[in-house]
Amino acid sequence: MNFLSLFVLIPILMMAGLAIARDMKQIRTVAVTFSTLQLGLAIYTAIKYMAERAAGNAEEMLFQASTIWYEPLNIHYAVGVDGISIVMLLLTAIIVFAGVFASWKIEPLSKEFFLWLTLLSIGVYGFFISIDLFTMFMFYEVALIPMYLLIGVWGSGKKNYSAMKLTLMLMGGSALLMLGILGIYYHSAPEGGALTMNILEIAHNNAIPHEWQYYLFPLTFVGFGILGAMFPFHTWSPDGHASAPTAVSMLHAGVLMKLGGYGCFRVAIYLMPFAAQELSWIFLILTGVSVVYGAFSACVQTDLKYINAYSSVSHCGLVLFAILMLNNTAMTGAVMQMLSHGLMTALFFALIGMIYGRTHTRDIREMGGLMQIMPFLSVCYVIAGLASLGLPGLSGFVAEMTIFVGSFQHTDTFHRVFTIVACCSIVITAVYILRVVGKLLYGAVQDEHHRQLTDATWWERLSAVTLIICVAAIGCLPGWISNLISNSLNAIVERLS
Amino acid sequence: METPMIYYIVLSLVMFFAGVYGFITRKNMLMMLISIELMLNAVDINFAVFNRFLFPGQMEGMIFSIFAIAIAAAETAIAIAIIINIYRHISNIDADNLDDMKY
Amino acid sequence: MEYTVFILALPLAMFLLLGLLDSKLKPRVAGILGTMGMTVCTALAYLTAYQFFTQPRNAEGVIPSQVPFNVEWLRFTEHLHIDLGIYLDPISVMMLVVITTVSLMVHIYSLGYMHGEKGFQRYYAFLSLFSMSMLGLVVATNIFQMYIFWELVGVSSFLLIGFYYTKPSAVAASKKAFIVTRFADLGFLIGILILSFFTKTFDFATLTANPTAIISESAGATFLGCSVASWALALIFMGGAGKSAMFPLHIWLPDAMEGPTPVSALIHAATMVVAGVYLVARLFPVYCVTPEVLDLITTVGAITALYAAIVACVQTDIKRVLAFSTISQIAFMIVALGVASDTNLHTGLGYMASMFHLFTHAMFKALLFLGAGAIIHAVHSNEMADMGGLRKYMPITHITFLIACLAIAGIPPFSGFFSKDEILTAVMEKSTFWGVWMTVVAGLTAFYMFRLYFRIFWWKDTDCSHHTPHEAPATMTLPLIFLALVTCVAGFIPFGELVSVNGEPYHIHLNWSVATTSIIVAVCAILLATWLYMKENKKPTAMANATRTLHTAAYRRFYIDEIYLFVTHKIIFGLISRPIAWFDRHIIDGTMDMFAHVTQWVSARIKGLQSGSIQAYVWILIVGTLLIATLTICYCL
Amino acid sequence: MELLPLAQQAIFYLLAIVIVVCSILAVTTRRILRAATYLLFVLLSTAGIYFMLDYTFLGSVQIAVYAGGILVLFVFSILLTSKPGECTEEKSIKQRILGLVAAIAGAAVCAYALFTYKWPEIETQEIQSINDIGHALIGMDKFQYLLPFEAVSVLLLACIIGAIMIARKR
Repeated sequence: MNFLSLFVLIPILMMAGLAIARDMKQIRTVAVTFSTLQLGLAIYTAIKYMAERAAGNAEEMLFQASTIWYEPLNIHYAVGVDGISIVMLLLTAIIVFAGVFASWKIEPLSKEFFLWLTLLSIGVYGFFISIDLFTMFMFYEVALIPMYLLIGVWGSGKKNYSAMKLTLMLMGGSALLMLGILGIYYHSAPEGGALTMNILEIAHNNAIPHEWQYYLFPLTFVGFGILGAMFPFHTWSPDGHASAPTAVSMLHAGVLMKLGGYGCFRVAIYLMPFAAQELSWIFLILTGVSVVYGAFSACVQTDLKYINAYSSVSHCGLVLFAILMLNNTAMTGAVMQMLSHGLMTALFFALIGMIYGRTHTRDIREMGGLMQIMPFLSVCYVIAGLASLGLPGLSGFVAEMTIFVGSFQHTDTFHRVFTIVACCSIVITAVYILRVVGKLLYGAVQDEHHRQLTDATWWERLSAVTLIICVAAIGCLPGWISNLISNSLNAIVERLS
Repeated sequence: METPMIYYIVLSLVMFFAGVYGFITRKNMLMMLISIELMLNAVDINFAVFNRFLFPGQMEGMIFSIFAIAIAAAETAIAIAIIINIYRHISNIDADNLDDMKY
Repeated sequence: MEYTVFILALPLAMFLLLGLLDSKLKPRVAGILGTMGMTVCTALAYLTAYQFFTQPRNAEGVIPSQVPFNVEWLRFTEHLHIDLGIYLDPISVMMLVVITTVSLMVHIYSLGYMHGEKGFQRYYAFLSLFSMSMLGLVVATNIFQMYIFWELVGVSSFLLIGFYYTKPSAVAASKKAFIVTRFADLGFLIGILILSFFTKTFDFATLTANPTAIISESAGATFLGCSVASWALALIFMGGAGKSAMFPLHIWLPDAMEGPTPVSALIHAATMVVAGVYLVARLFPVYCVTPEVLDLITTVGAITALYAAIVACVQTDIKRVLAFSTISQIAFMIVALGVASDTNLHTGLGYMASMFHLFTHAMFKALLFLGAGAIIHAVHSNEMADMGGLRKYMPITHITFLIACLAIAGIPPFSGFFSKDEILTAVMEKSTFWGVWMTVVAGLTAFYMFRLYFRIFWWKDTDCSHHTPHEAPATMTLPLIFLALVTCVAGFIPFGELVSVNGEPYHIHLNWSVATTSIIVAVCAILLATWLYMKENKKPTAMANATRTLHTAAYRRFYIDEIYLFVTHKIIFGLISRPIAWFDRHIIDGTMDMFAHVTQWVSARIKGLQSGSIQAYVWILIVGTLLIATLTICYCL
Repeated sequence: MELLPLAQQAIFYLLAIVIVVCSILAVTTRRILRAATYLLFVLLSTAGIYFMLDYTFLGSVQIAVYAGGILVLFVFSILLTSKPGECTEEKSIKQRILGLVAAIAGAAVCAYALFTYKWPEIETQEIQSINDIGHALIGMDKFQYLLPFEAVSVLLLACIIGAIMIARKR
């Protein structure tokens, strides 16, 4: 058996373990053990991948394996990874690990919570390792459905509304995607050839007629774009994130939204390069708008999670924006931004969850001076904020700069002008981040009751520190990860030229 | 066999649409049931007639009629049981009053 | 000279050490640790300077620049990559000396000044972070490395201004400083993008070796009537203007005085704020190919100089006066760079003058701020009204402050005289108009500095019954004395031999006509200040009343802050952000919700068909069947 | 049956008139018991039609099941659910006219289809005996219907039980 399947298998075993766990202690033991295993596996995969590459293995996807499971449509369970998937797998493993600690005291129904969370992670892992369109789509759906329950049952605020909205909008995206995938399937081979769902084979066949690409590209791009919070289909994100419990917000903003960007690479751009070039300008406008628009919206929000959700809209907009630049550097930046945004937004949501768990409010007008009360959490929040506004030495800077420099290398003036527009977001980001930091952490204590609150517990510290270390590591030593991504992107970029 | 087939069919046609008319204009459920019986009967005649005139060597039509009659009997029995039950509950068997199961 | 890496690595290590061990260390230990680190750093910087300037010159008489350390940090494309390295040339070595010296003084001074403050370790950690970033900025081998450290100094400045984070004014000031400079940095970034797009490099050495590349590569592309090259360089200058507090991006600097005074001395007077000057100097050969941008630089600098000088004359908070004086002095350097039009020794005199002034100004301005710190330490107030007659209580501070004032006023033989004279000479040669303008500003400088001096040390004899001001402890006076000595002798350093526009040695000679004029102007201004402020009297008030409108306007800094407030709150928040947020909630989200509502509405309507009335169903059945039948008959038969 | 063609014709017309008149009366009369009676006439005449078609078995079933069984059920239920002499409520005249129009339109469409369709001419053949019908009902070969037959028997059983269950007093 291919070892990549362990990414799916370990969570399944974890579910089994959770199912027989009897009390909170056992549940935590199982969750920690298995999430550590996943993290180990992800690191092992990354190392093995780089060793293979160093050994001169030039295959597009490594560690491939394939088993047919539905003959009539030629659907395979096909797995394989390249640099982009490796990065995404690492991200997922880190966030799941941190998420477990962030939901140390989740109540009620802790067992069920972890079960659903694990199912969600199965979907995400499966999505990243699949190279068969249908299997990929299936895992995508597996990742979406638990979301509804996780928000609906363990959420806060208008959770029913949010859960319903999120699920329906994402399902709408899936519907477009399904159409797109079927369309691709029926044009996957030249006249008379065997139709296939395998991404690599489809790319190799290069048989999708140009006039069909005009339909299929928007379908798949918008389908994935909805998950990537593309303007104007982003409104599920603020409500959804605001209502979701901490670990779910982390996983959702951190990983699930990246499924969108990843899908855009793997399916929309990679399989339909012609339409990507022809139609990119439309989506470029949309994503460029969402970068600035999200940042402006974040400036006037008062709920911490809303601020962060709009900031995610802005940052994820940047991911799609960079993808559409269709050159290697910008796309590398896009993947790095996915990674960086995943980590720092997870950190944000974890910290917001921890603060909310203490103060029972997320309204920044009702809080203040938290630096004096919970210094650890506040310092972490400042670090997350600085990462978000692109401080050098933290991951946000590296990603954004790669995107901006890459985008600006585009030969078309229109693209360059739009890059400058997108650049403006870094100032606005600074405005809303500092607004929160100034209001929430600095200044005088607003509510005297808050003085009794305690600082982070060890598991919360562990969760936050893990993420901060990753953010700083990428920010300080971006070279290896940038090379890893950019080498894998060559295949995609080659198809574009 | 001088009577042409079309005569029979027209006969059943009249019977059938008399049933249709009755079904949509009567309120009383028993009356509606009677209308249904009329329609069923018309259909039975058609089965038999087509069998007799178009496929004389076979008996599918006739057998179908037999089954239809049997099923009509079963259906009537159940329907009447239900009607009686409804009558017990609301002392009335007008179809207009029975819309609790809508939506 | 590989050891130069440690000049950066040491403060970084200190930052990590002090930052991570925050409350585990005793404050005293943290302070001494930080200071020792900085001492080693300073020693290394001096060693570097010594070795660098004493190395043999090449055939043209130029000291060859060196790159003792360079690693690729992040590769974008084939040509574009960010390196982290150390680039040593005269100006970067000069900056190393300035930064480490001032930083060391501030480290020592803070041991006394910040004694007993909450967050002492944090303070030293931030100081180390700042030193590291600033040093990294000046030794940058490429423009992107500079941008990286540029941002880092920005954030350390933010952290240090907001050091007293429970004070709302400090929080607001730190926010303002960060956002304004961030806005300027946006220009810088865009400038870098444009520049690198055409020249295909970030590297300073490559850029300056072939300065016309930007012109030739952009091939006459224009935008809004100006060439793209001009835009790129103007935008880069915008970044510099933001950091160096040039009008109209200066508004953050006076507010930044909310930070601890030593921080003001280090960051907001001596080092970080000259980063903009340094940036222009670094790219000077490139700027030379776009004279229109240099003109822009001159104009901006001149306006700023006059504006800040006027405002400084009426401020009552001593740190504010110093802040505006800083702005004005930096504007001098900027003007000097702007009037230098070419890379030969004569027309490029302004370059040398600017760097010279940067050097001397760093020393005496740090001295002024540290002296002000000692005064504030003693009287616990920033306001002139609470001071007066302090000369008796704080003799050391008094003398050193006076030396600094004389230096900044341009009185020989103090350092400021020499550098300012070079600047005025350079400006005069370029244009008489700006020359006169700058001389007037120099006079104003002398006036407001002595106004400050007299208001603090003379004016009246304070009533000290409840609290006697006392001289600062040795940790604070030692740096004062050291800096005062430097101020006295710095003017005699053969600066032009070491730093000049093309690296060839330049013999500084005083232009006596300019020098005499400026001395006369300065002395007149000092006399005026003496007449007005030596003894407590009503003349200043009377003058203020006579020019009420002007005085108020100057006191309120010509309402620039109000304009900014209006733009940010009313326009950005009120007219952009809020409408966008509303639009998002009600239009975009409303549309999405509308889909849901329409679905519900339609289903509520359709469910009426499921009425439960059998006869209605039959009706629909009949009508439907008839329709289908009719259609079939009409079309198929 | 060796009836004269004329007689056969005459009987057909007689039956036809009875069927047409009685079915229309059955759906228009306001007395429900009368409606049941008219239905009886219709059913019996239908049996007559079957006899005319030489389907004697079918005719017998028609009389036994319909006329004998179902109608008795009707009469019982009518007597249980209405008082003697009571007239059933009718819908408004408008609805009745609409119903009439619909019925006539339906009939017209069907009649049009019937009359325009070209029926194939088929030679008359010998009619199967009751024996054959019996074999067909309980045989298992092709064109034999044991399974439906058994299914119907189970259905009837279920109906009996179900009807009792539904109609019993609780």
